[in-house]
Amino acid sequence: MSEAIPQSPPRVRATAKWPGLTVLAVVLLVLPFLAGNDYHYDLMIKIALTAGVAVGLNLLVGYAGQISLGHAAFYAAGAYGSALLVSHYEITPVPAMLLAAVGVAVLAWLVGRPILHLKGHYLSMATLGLGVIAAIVINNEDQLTGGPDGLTVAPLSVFGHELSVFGSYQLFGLTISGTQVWYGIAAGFLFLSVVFALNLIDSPLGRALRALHGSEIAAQVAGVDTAKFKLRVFVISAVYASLAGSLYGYYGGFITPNIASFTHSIELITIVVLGGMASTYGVILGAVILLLIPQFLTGFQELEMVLFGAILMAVMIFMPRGLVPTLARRFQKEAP
Amino acid sequence: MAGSGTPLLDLKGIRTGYGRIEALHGLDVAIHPGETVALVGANGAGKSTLLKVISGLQPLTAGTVTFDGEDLNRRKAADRVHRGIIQVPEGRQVFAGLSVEDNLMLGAFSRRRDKDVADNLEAMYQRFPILKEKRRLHAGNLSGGQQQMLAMGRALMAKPRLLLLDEPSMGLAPLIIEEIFGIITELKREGITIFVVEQNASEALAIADRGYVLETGDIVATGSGETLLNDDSVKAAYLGG
Amino acid sequence: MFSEFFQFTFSGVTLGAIYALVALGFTLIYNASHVINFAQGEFLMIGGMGTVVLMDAGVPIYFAIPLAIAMSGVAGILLHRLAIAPAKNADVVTLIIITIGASIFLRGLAQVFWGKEYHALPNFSATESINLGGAILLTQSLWILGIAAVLVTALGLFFTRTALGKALLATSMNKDAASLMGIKTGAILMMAFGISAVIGAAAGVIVAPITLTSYDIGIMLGLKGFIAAAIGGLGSSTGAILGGLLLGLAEAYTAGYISSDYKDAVPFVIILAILFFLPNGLLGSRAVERV
Amino acid sequence: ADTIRIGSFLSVTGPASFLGDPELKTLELYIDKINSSGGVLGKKLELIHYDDAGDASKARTFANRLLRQDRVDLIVGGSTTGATMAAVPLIQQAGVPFISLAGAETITTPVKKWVFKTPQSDRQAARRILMDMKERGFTKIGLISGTGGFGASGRNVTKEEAPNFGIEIVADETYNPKDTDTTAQLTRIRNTDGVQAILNFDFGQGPAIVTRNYAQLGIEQPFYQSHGVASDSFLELAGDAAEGLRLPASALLVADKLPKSDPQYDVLNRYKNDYESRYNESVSTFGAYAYDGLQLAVQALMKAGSTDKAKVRDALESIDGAVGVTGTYRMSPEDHMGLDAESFRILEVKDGDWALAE
Amino acid sequence: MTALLSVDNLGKEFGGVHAVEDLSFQVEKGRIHSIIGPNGAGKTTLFNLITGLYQPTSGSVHLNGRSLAGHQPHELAPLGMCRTFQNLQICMNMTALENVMLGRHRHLKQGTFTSLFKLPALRRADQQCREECAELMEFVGCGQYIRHHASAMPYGALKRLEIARALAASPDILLLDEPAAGLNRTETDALREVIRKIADRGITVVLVEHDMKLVMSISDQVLVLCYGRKLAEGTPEEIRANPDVIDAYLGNRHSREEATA
Ligand SMILES: Nc1ncnc2c1ncn2[C@@H]1O[C@H](COP(=O)(O)OP(=O)(O)OP(=O)(O)O)[C@@H](O)[C@H]1O
Ligand SMILES: Nc1ncnc2c1ncn2[C@@H]1O[C@H](COP(=O)(O)OP(=O)(O)OP(=O)(O)O)[C@@H](O)[C@H]1O
Ligand SMILES: [Mg+2]
Ligand SMILES: [Mg+2]
Repeated sequence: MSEAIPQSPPRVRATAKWPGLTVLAVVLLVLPFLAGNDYHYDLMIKIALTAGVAVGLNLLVGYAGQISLGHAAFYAAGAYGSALLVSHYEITPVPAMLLAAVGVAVLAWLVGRPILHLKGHYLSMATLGLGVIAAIVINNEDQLTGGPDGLTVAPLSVFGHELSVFGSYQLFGLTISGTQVWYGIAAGFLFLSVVFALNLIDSPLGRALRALHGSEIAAQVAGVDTAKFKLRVFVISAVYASLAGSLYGYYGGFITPNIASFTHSIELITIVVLGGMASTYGVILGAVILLLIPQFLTGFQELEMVLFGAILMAVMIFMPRGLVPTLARRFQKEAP
Repeated sequence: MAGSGTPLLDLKGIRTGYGRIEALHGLDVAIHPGETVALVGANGAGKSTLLKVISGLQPLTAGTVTFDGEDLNRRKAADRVHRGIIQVPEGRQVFAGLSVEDNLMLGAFSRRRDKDVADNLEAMYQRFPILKEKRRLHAGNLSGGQQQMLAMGRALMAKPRLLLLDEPSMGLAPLIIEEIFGIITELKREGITIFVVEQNASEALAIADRGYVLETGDIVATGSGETLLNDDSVKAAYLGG
Repeated sequence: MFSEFFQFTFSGVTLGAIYALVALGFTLIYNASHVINFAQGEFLMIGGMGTVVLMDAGVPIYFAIPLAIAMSGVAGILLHRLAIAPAKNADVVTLIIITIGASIFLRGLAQVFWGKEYHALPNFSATESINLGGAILLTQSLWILGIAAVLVTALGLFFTRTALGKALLATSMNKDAASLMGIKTGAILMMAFGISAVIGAAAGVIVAPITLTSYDIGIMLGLKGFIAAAIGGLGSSTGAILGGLLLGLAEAYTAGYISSDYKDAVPFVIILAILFFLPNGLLGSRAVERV
Repeated sequence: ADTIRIGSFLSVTGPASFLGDPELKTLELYIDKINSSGGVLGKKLELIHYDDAGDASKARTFANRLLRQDRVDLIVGGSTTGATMAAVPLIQQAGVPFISLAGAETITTPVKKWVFKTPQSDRQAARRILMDMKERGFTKIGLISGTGGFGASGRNVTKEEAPNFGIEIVADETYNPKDTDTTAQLTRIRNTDGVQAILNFDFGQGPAIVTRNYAQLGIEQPFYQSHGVASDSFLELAGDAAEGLRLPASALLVADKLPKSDPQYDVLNRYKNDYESRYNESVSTFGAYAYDGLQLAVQALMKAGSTDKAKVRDALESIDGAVGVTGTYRMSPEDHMGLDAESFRILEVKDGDWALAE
Repeated sequence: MTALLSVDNLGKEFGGVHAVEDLSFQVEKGRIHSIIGPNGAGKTTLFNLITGLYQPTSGSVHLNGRSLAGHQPHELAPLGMCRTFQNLQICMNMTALENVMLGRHRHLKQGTFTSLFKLPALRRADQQCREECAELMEFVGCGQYIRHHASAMPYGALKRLEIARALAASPDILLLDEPAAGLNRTETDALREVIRKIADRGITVVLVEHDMKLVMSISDQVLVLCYGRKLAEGTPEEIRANPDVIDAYLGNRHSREEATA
């Protein structure tokens, strides 16, 4: 206290990121060797894309503490946007995807401005409303979107080469199936998502975001323009969703309004909470688990829903902070 | 004063902590009926933690809490209130969204069926006229000091047997501090047992029968208020130059 | 012309009263814990489906209804005991996800044991509808409105006039401080879940003659109820009723006067507009936070 | 392989469960029956089924799983148009014969190499209804439809076909499949000048609510429903309100009232008896789509003499005159559905039961 | 000397209650200016008005001759004003050090792309900020909590953490709302030194405090509020001797005690 022993300021350093990233990279590289068939790849691709969205959503929900129950709308906007740009304006898929992302960013900016001053459940409510409106528009504008029956999406093509999941390609002398190429794309997307998210969190910007969660007033008097920062992270997370949505569309070749539904938004937020709010690796695990559970449950037929609900509850009850943070804590506790 | 006989509150070997960090390292504290005991210590010494232990808000890793001969370890916080252990918590903790009057009435929740609650309320208003003036206001809109008065009033509504005060004078104007110490003295006269944590150590020790000095989770000194007031090391650490 | 307007109004009020009843259930649990209980819709389902199943088993309707409602009350208490209480110290979002899990679980159970078909319950009154100025008002709507009015008054009194009601509010504001007042916070929460389940089930029974009922009826009604509660201002029972009516009328007038294609979008536009001007809904209390 | 693997994804739960549930039951029932009488081509049939819960993207996932992990020989499934269409691109790429149980015309028009279907298309249903309206002399009608896949598609084809029958749609309203009240829309239709009849095109519980609202409002114009509600459970839900309404449906609902000479008489009654004795619930025309789908698949397998996918596909395409519950199938390279509008009979609700309308 | 902060005829009403009424005063550069008054006198409300958390019902506030009317709270840090709170405003989801680093917010680059790619310049600046903030924590006397999570700190340390955070913004004027609440005498004495050092750095300090020993021993000027109005203003000696102030606030015993202290 007053007679604090004079000491040189302690060496304080930011925690290193490379160990986590290395593990992620290794896992992503090893997984293909464990894949037994194309269906496994299919699952991994979907998990990677969904995890990417969740990593982005986590920036908004886990770090900045702003709940969105309408994020599926941005995912769908990315998917439909790029699909329509390709089919209606003959833009090639990759630029279409980027254009869609820009469009979604503008959209998120426009809608985010008025609603982000809402707090807590009212914000959830407003985002939910936007999500529902988006789903209704997609459903009703069937001339453009195919309505409830869905829309066929052109496959991804680079310099005119189409990438079909059933095709096979020569790469560096190796024969690689289309599915494997797609796995590479999805894994790459996820990896970059994580790198960017980690960079962001560990920057002054990220600190300001977390401060929004902790105490908005404290952030304000420190000079953080809270409205602007909320809007920024909202846009960033929307762009994550948009890109993943575009990729999903190209990969699946078919999209329906279901991807914009409230259920999908709930699924995304569940992934974030399940994996662990404010834990980037946690939400990846959350995506893995939430998408894998149904696969194991298909054998139970009728009981699938019962079991899924029970598992979801059990995980949240026993790991209220989410998987990774709870496990990390337990691990620390046991360590000497 | 009462120094012998069975203590009203008896803490033995209290250990507790947050996560892996232990905050209290096996304390023994005994408070006899009618005593006023002060607890002093630096920031982070564990004073609030100890009070939380007594109220049942902080789980123990070892030790026992005995109140009036009954082992309280298995009793939940609410049950302890019904036995008369009332705390004015650190940082006021008023129910921000409820009116001042509702806050006071909730203070009497444990004896809400008693007939004299309304009278007590009136008495409380007399004691803190400002609360009467503001009785319809949301407690969260009170000034800091007004909230502190409300927290005190709320606790008194419960008719405590053992009153735990965590820094009751915090944020109060000098005149009101006098008032609060006046109330403590009055309660003491009424025979209520009081355990008070105060940063205003000289005042607290002056009205206390006994005092404990807590340092990073251990009791390092104990004795009558007067002895501690004159103890040089206590002086240096808590009473200032 | 006027008859058309009346018709839309009746239809809107009926819908609105249904939403309002659901919203009331949300209000109670929200006030006790700040949790949005996404399983609230399932309580409606248990009420409606429970009655149907019991009646199929030969129980007369007069017993079937209270039994089904009691069943739902038990489900509410179990939900608290088995899922909410064990997750102590979990934050609100986690609890919300637990209620989502619970809703899936309950729906799954209903589907396995009670089947997937839709069912209709008979009207409560013999006459089905009344002709008023050329417009048709369902007698069942009157039942719904009446019961909604009774429930909202009762809940309103509970929160403003009873010590228990205040204790419930205090619990959500500051759990530790509430237990320092001698409030058994666990029991309070359990009570909130129980009563809310009973209200939900009662709503489920009285709306079933209009909406039909099935194992998945709770999804949509639950969602609409949440929306109504938020428009009205979370935590306010009068607000829940207002919000419900507003939502119902908005839907009916949009369908009637504007476009049935965008009928479902318009209420959301209205909601966004309301929240834009009243960030805490119509009657929601402003968050009291001083620095 | 020692079994013939039949893959299926159906909406056994969720909003379309009234389709998927009887479909799955029918498949299980007849696969058991076929296996106990020796199987097909000397092999047992093995059913690999997933529940898509009415979610098209789940359907796609499961189709993927059937194709890539389970490597099925053919697929009979897809309760809804959305689920079917979500799976079609994958199935086309993988090249596996697929018999869909969903209604919309888009499934087989334009013809897709590997895709077949058993229910009549919604266009044919619309035609059949409009035909009946024309016969009764209606020229102006009101239309109310759900915004789900089935309703939206039905609305489109009805609007396209109406002029061909000299009928004008003067009121056109929609509702959300989960809506609990449609009186506002019906009031608008009723108050539109000159409406002579009203058609509700949708499936699920929506039409039951529309029917009840129709009766509550005391609307007098004749009322039509689509084949989407052709089941006894609709009658239960709609109750008295359904009295007098008409709809196009397969003859299954009036199987016992058909003359014995009817070419479908045997098939219809056999299916009805099999199903009702096994499951102790009444048959629905939707389960029949699965019956027909499975029978077509078996016929094609036998005709092809192997499970070779291309051969089975060719055999399917050449089926000519297979009598099913829904109708008599005549496939061709131009028509992968094989039924005509006449396979629909117009039924009317009389005294709370189905009857053939005259 | 020119007035750094100037409050003119300021008023704030809450549904009929005048929390602050027709208040005018000036704070000169480099001074320690204390504001005292009974509970509910309007001191915190005054701070909230000055820092833009409340909009005044009447009157104006000028900082360096510039009107603060209509300013958002976040616009004040860049103008050189920072504050602490009577009811703590700490980000409990961050570490103690990060809370302090938040204070430096306005001095660091926040570009979206710079952050996404984490350019080396940003990394270096952040590391430097980290070290400076650790030093600040030592300076205010909560150095032992540098590695702690904010939620694991005792109340008294959090109060100091807020001061460190405010200092991190390198303000020209610092508003402290009851910084000594929850500190014992010895700790208050240490705090006094901290405030002195802050003032020595040329930072103007506006101090709201009920600890008279602290107030009287370091203030250059004292303003007394009562029911939202100015009751008295002057040097500590003048205030201590003012009978109105003794009546309304200090009480007899205290004034005697302080006079002899
Ligand atoms: N929620 C918590 N999580 C982790 N550690 C905590 C928590 N609360 C307190 N501590 C730690 O426990 C120790 C004792 O804290 P406590 O609040 O009891 O101190 P105190 O004596 O009341 O201090 P003060 O005078 O500041 O109120 C401190 O070292 C503190 O860091
Ligand atoms: N939102 C509000 N609505 C109604 N009254 C309010 C509101 N905010 C503050 N007040 C009243 O204004 C008065 C001034 O409060 P303020 O917090 O400024 O006092 P203070 O001087 O800081 O007191 P303390 O020394 O106790 O902290 C108090 O009487 C308080 O009840
Ligand atoms: Mg303390
Ligand atoms: Mg104050």
